[in-house]
Amino acid sequence: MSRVRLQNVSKTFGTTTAVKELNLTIREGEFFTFLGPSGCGKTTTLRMIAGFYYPAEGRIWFDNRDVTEVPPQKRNTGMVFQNYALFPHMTVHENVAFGLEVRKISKKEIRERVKKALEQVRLAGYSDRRIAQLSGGQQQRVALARSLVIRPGILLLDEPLSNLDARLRDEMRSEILSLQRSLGITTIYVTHDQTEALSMSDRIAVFNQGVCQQVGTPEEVYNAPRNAFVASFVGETNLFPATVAQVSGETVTVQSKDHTFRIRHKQEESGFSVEPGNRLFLTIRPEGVDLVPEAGENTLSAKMELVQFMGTSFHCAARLEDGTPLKAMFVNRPDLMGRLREGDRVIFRFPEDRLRLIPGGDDRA
Amino acid sequence: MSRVRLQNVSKTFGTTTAVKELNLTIREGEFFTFLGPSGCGKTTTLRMIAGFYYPAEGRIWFDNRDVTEVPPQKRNTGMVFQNYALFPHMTVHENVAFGLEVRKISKKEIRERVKKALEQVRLAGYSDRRIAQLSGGQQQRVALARSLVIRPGILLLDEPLSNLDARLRDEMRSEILSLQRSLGITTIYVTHDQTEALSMSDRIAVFNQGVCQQVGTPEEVYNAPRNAFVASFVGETNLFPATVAQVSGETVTVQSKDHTFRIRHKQEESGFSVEPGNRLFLTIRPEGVDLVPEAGENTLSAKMELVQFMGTSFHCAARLEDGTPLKAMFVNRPDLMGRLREGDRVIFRFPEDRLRLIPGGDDRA
Amino acid sequence: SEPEGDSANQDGLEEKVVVYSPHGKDILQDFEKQFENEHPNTDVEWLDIGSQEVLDRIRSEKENPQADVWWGAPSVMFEQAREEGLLEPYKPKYAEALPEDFRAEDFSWTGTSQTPEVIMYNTKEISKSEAPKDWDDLLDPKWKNEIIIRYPLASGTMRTIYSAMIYREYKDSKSPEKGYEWLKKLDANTKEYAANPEIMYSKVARGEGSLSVWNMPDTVMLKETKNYPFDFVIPESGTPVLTEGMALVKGGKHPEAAKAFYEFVNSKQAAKQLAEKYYRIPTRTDVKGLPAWIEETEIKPMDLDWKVLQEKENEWMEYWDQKIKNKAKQKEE
Amino acid sequence: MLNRLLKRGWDWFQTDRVFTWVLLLPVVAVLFSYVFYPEFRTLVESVWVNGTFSLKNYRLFFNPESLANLEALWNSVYISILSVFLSALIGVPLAFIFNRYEFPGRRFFASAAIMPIVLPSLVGVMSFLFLYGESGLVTRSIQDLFGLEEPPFKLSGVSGILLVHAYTMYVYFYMTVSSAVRGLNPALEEAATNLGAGSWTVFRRVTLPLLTPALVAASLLVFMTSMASFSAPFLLAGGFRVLSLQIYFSKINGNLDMAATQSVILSVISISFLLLMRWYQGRRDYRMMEKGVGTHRREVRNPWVKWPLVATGVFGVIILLLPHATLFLLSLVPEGTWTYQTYPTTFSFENYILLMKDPTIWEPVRNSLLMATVATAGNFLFGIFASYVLVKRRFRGKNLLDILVMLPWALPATVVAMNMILAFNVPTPFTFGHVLVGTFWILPLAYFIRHIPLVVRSTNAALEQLDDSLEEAARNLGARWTTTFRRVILPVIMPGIMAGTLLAFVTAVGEFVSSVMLYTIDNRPISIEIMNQLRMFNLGQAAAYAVYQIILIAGVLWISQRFFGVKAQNTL
Ligand SMILES: Nc1ncnc2c1ncn2[C@@H]1O[C@H](COP(=O)(O)OP(=O)(O)OP(=O)(O)O)[C@@H](O)[C@H]1O
Ligand SMILES: Nc1ncnc2c1ncn2[C@@H]1O[C@H](COP(=O)(O)OP(=O)(O)OP(=O)(O)O)[C@@H](O)[C@H]1O
Ligand SMILES: [Fe+3]
Ligand SMILES: [Mg+2]
Ligand SMILES: [Mg+2]
Repeated sequence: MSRVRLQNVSKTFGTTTAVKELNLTIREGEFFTFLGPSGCGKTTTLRMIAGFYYPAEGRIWFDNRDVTEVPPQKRNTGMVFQNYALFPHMTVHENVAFGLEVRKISKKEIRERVKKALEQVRLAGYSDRRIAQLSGGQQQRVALARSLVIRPGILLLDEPLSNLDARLRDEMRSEILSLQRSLGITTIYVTHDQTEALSMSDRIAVFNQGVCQQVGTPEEVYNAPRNAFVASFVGETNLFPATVAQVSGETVTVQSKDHTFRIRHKQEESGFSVEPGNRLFLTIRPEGVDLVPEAGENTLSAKMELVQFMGTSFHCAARLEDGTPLKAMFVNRPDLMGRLREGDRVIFRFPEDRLRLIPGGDDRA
Repeated sequence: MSRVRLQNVSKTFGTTTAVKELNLTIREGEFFTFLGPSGCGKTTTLRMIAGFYYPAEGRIWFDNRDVTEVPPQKRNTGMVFQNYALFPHMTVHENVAFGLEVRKISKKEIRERVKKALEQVRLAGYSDRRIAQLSGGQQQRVALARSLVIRPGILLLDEPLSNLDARLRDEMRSEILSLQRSLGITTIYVTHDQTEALSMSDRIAVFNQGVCQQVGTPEEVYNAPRNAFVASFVGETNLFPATVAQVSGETVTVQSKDHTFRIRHKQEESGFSVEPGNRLFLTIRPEGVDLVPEAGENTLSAKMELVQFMGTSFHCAARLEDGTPLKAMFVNRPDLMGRLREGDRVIFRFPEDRLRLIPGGDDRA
Repeated sequence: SEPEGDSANQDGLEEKVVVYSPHGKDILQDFEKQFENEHPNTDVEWLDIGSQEVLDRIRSEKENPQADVWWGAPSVMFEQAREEGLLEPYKPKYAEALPEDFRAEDFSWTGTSQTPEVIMYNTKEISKSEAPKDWDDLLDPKWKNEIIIRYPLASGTMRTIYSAMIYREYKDSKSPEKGYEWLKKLDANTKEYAANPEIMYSKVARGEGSLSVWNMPDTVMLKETKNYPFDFVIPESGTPVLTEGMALVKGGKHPEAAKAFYEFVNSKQAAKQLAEKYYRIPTRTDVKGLPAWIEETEIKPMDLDWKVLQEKENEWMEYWDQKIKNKAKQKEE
Repeated sequence: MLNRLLKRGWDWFQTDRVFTWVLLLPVVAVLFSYVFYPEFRTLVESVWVNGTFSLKNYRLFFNPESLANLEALWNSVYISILSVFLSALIGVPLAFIFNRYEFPGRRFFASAAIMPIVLPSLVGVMSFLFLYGESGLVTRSIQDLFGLEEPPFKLSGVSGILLVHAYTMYVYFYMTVSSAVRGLNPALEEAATNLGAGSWTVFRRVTLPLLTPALVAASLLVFMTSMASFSAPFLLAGGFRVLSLQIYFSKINGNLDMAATQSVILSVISISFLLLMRWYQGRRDYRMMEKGVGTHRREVRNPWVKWPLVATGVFGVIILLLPHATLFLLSLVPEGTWTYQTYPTTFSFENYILLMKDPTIWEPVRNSLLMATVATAGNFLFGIFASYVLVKRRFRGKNLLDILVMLPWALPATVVAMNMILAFNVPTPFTFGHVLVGTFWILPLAYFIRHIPLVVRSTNAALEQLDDSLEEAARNLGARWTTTFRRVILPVIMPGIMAGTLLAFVTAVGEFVSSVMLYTIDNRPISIEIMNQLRMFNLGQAAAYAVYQIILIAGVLWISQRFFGVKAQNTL
């Protein structure tokens, strides 16, 4: 249960910079997620925390201890590997006991603590099973128990769910979460799956190309992305380059191509102010888009190109008159069924409280 | 582009019956999905169609040709294997060309057709790559190109996306779909992922334990499940045992534990009629549940236990007063944020057009 | 002159003596036992390897000699070893009983037995009267494909026979050509070159061929103790008689025991025993009561200059190997 | 202060790069002393004539006037290449039949097919002669059966050598291809079928190419072994010249320079072949994308294909076991009762009894077991460390080290022995100032060197499958490297190591070629004892001894498979 602090940490492999000038503080007991596309440096950062890599620059602190050069076996972190890395030649019990035996803890205590750990992950009856006899989800839980039993200061999880099928993944998410909550252990979770990150984390750090783009709660990251990358990586979104036409109090009028939109923009929320003439991005999430019977303020006419039924919802891909694609999502309601037809011409509305402005329209098209 | 007909097909391995008395017709040009839990016989059925297994009983027809005992190489089906089964010792080009070379097609034509197939799957520049140099998604597309280039009558896909990560899977779904649409090739798709099945298929066959439970469009299967298994396997649902209290026209009143609900029930839609005293299931999808300020008809009071932010939506787990768990889902709207708090007592409404009756309440608790 | 097996002698002996010898397990074990009976504190260890290999080993182990005694090999080989400085001169007690031909000048080696080379034949296939009487008879076309010969390059016996055949003419003409001619004709009659003696025996015994040339002691031994249908003819015109020798290895670690063993296996009794049991004709002139076959068999030794043989052998054999061997067959094909 | 410094030092010692070198040092030392140095000494010997550098020996070797050496070289090479093809011709189909078809007794025949590996080379060839020679049992039987004037065939010369080679060496193909076939992803073949390929096309275009790594490994082994083959040409081919024999003869004729030169040339050829094969395999990818997904025996089988194939396989194995049977038969024939007779008539256990009476009979057995144990224990330890460093650690010069490890395979046993004699008949620092030639230790050392590649390779295979994260997981749980190694890495890769060690042990027990050049009184192994029995024309006793040896080796194989689950078949 430690606080982890990364202070200006960089790591290079040969010529590629995997992590660049990273500053992060992970609070005690927090469930913290590293989210980012493949190759953005998540694993590298995690491995630096575990001690498998040494940073090229910068320092790593656990509470007030500088661990930058402490070898992995002395850091007291518990790591759950993507492929679990269970010892195939040991039983479930032996796997979980390993970390304790290494610590020269008495036989009796080991037995008790292993028992308790297995109960925590709901595998009480499995202690004599061999690893090969377990399902993926059970293996995952053994891996979890193995790292929890040593009472690590920090729990590190590297995409632990990416090998599981959809159903099992859902189950395991809840389990990890409830376990973490009940133990209150500082947890760092690596994933490239935004749903996972959003649904589990206290806070998320979004990475891209070795650089941390934004740190914040799931809602902050999703609803108030700091930049275009975060907006488009975390959840699906519609992103239009736009120019500020007019600012009056919290209401901003922007021009995007032929269309004019009114938006509510609070500086204290988004962290930046706008002035007429600013080039920036206008975004709206697919689920923010409304389907209305007739044109009005903030409406657009579009052609429905693809309607995908996803069970709980319909995902629609439409195209505006000027050819810009637009994504919209509607919850599955019986009355919608008839109204969403591929090829139809429809009118969408962008409610002003669902529209957002994001800086950076100059750089990106 | 053939029609596939399975006529009373059964297949046993030793003592286990993998597929039992299966009758199915897959229409020309259709995207047809086999959906079901692990071990339910999906792969077995697919392999019988491909000719790798011979059915123990029953016959298989392609159009009007009985292919039951035709060896696999003479069926002209294109199969994409779960692990792609690309030939590691051949380049991308050689892999794709293999099926054509076997058909003794001229060098020149092969070159052209392979080129075209690779363009179709957007791998034009990759023809000289080794298989090991491709990413998972690229491999998948090579496998697709390899089966498409021989212009198969039927395309068979065995969980082709199950090894990919979430993002890639989403992309590949659209690609497979648009390719299939543009070629109009009869396609049979095996999956255990319901989202995949729902979003891609023209029609779905839901399997359980070797028996086909329901065949229908995604909407039919999701909104009008034939039985409790289909209801709970395809999408998340709330399922309550209930007893019919009163039937008046299309409106049915049922009793579930202490609660009385009014439901609209059309016989022609659901395929069965109800009478007072019938024991059956009452279901409502999480996204059908409404959050209302105060009690009224079809309302229930519950305690919010877990609120998960999923980006586009909030997933809630609540518990009714009698302890029954209830799942609800709400689209992410800024105004909801404050209203969904873990631990709160809330009132849910089950709109009568979102409630459904499913036969079979006697057998299952 | 007899080695004394008394206790006074024993004290001076080392705890063991190492013997390299091609004489084979039977002889070696026999004499090991006898020697150890007399010298219970000395252990005889022996390595049973081909004579050529003995030489090779003693050469390889020059820096760290493992052997004390080298027992058995044609004198030519001992000469070679002597020139390379591998041997320790030792004048045995019975030196007077040894004709001068049967030892090195400096007693680096001494002869132990004589080995006449013979024509060996299968008695099931050929009767005594039919059998060739002399070397030249082997060239008779009627023996075509009847002769099996042990591949000569690796065999001391065969090398000696072949060299002797060349030397017969070389002696006068100083040119090996005639000899080569002779060997060419023999090669034409030869059915096969067998890789080792055992294969040669079994081929002759089973009638794959019916004739060979080999040494007398082995032939007698096969006939008498192993039941092979063999007999031999001693060529009328004379035959090469090899001197089998014995020597001490230079730098051997057990010199006293080595000398004791040296004397022991050349004692009169031992010589007699070797003659009776193992068909070896002794070099010592003072051994009495030898078996009948030695006394009766009339051996006419071929007149050979071993010095010349030793000098020329490699050259001649190489020529045979490259220019003569299997040439007749290749022509046929 | 000092404490801090010490701790600093200890931490530095434990950093990965430093630790890699700590592990590397002994490995490099051993390879340098016992592999590189001897080979280097031989090279020096071949060019250092009378105290100056000279290529005289090489000129002699390639002298167009005397073609003996060139002829030997050519013979060796073409016989080796033909041996590779013939062995493949037997081994590959057998591997397929026994791994692809299910029939009663499959397991028995599948294991029986590796029996030639337990046949001692020398007596093996002898029993071949007794079977297929001009007056052999099979030959005579056929002759009598059909009333032929002339024997229908005879075993001699090149065809004889090839037959023996094919017989003894097909096992390499059988073993490697067997495990490859078992690991083959059936989906690949199904995919080909699905694309319209008939079974022959599938085999030719997909199955066979995917076996390339297995075929390459086996080809290498067979090529090396037949380049080095000694007994077969020695016993069968009369005056036929091959390089391994030339080396032997040069050596025993005292022409050490020439022997060294011939050794160097043989090494060059073998290493070239090794590199050629590596290059060939490296051209393409054969890695199966996913291991073990959906492996299942294919269902549809044509009985008209299956049963004739199975019959062929079973018949083949019976033929393959004939030499063993012959040896047994020979061992029952009392001395002197089967000389000119066509068939043996009397049988008894006389040979066994005679052997038993011999007080020294168990000495060679003990020697062989002891030396094989010592050598294999060395291989075991060395194999683990070398393989760990090679697979799991990164450092410069890895490729070179890899080749050094493979070198003892690329060199025929004759050459290895030759190298050792040249290197160690004088005191060297590598032998702690002792002369090794002529001592007990030279043979175990030779066995050790010979089998380095075998153990390292099979350990490599196991280690490559070992996920790096296991090691990391253990360290993350607080284990030091030593603990990690002992508790996690070692147990996981043990089956792989054991398989290699077992094969090394078995081969060491039966080793002949380098033994014959290096043994001494104290360490005379079984194979030499058999040779000596043969030299004394005690054919029956030699056979009886060989039967002991076969039983011994087969016993070791059986015990390790039965009780330790180690399968020698899976080694390569
Ligand atoms: N050991 C290494 N040697 C060289 N480059 C490396 C090494 N490890 C990582 N990299 C590079 O550093 C960058 C970051 O890698 P990292 O493994 O941290 O990515 P990641 O965010 O975990 O991606 P993924 O989601 O695919 O696991 C990548 O460009 C990668 O290629
Ligand atoms: N070759 C076989 N031999 C024996 N049983 C088999 C074989 N193939 C399948 N089965 C059994 O038949 C049943 C159906 O298997 P099938 O492979 O069709 O399942 P599936 O629906 O594809 O499952 P999954 O989603 O896990 O791939 C299972 O119980 C399986 O164990
Ligand atoms: Fe051999
Ligand atoms: Mg990663
Ligand atoms: Mg399946």
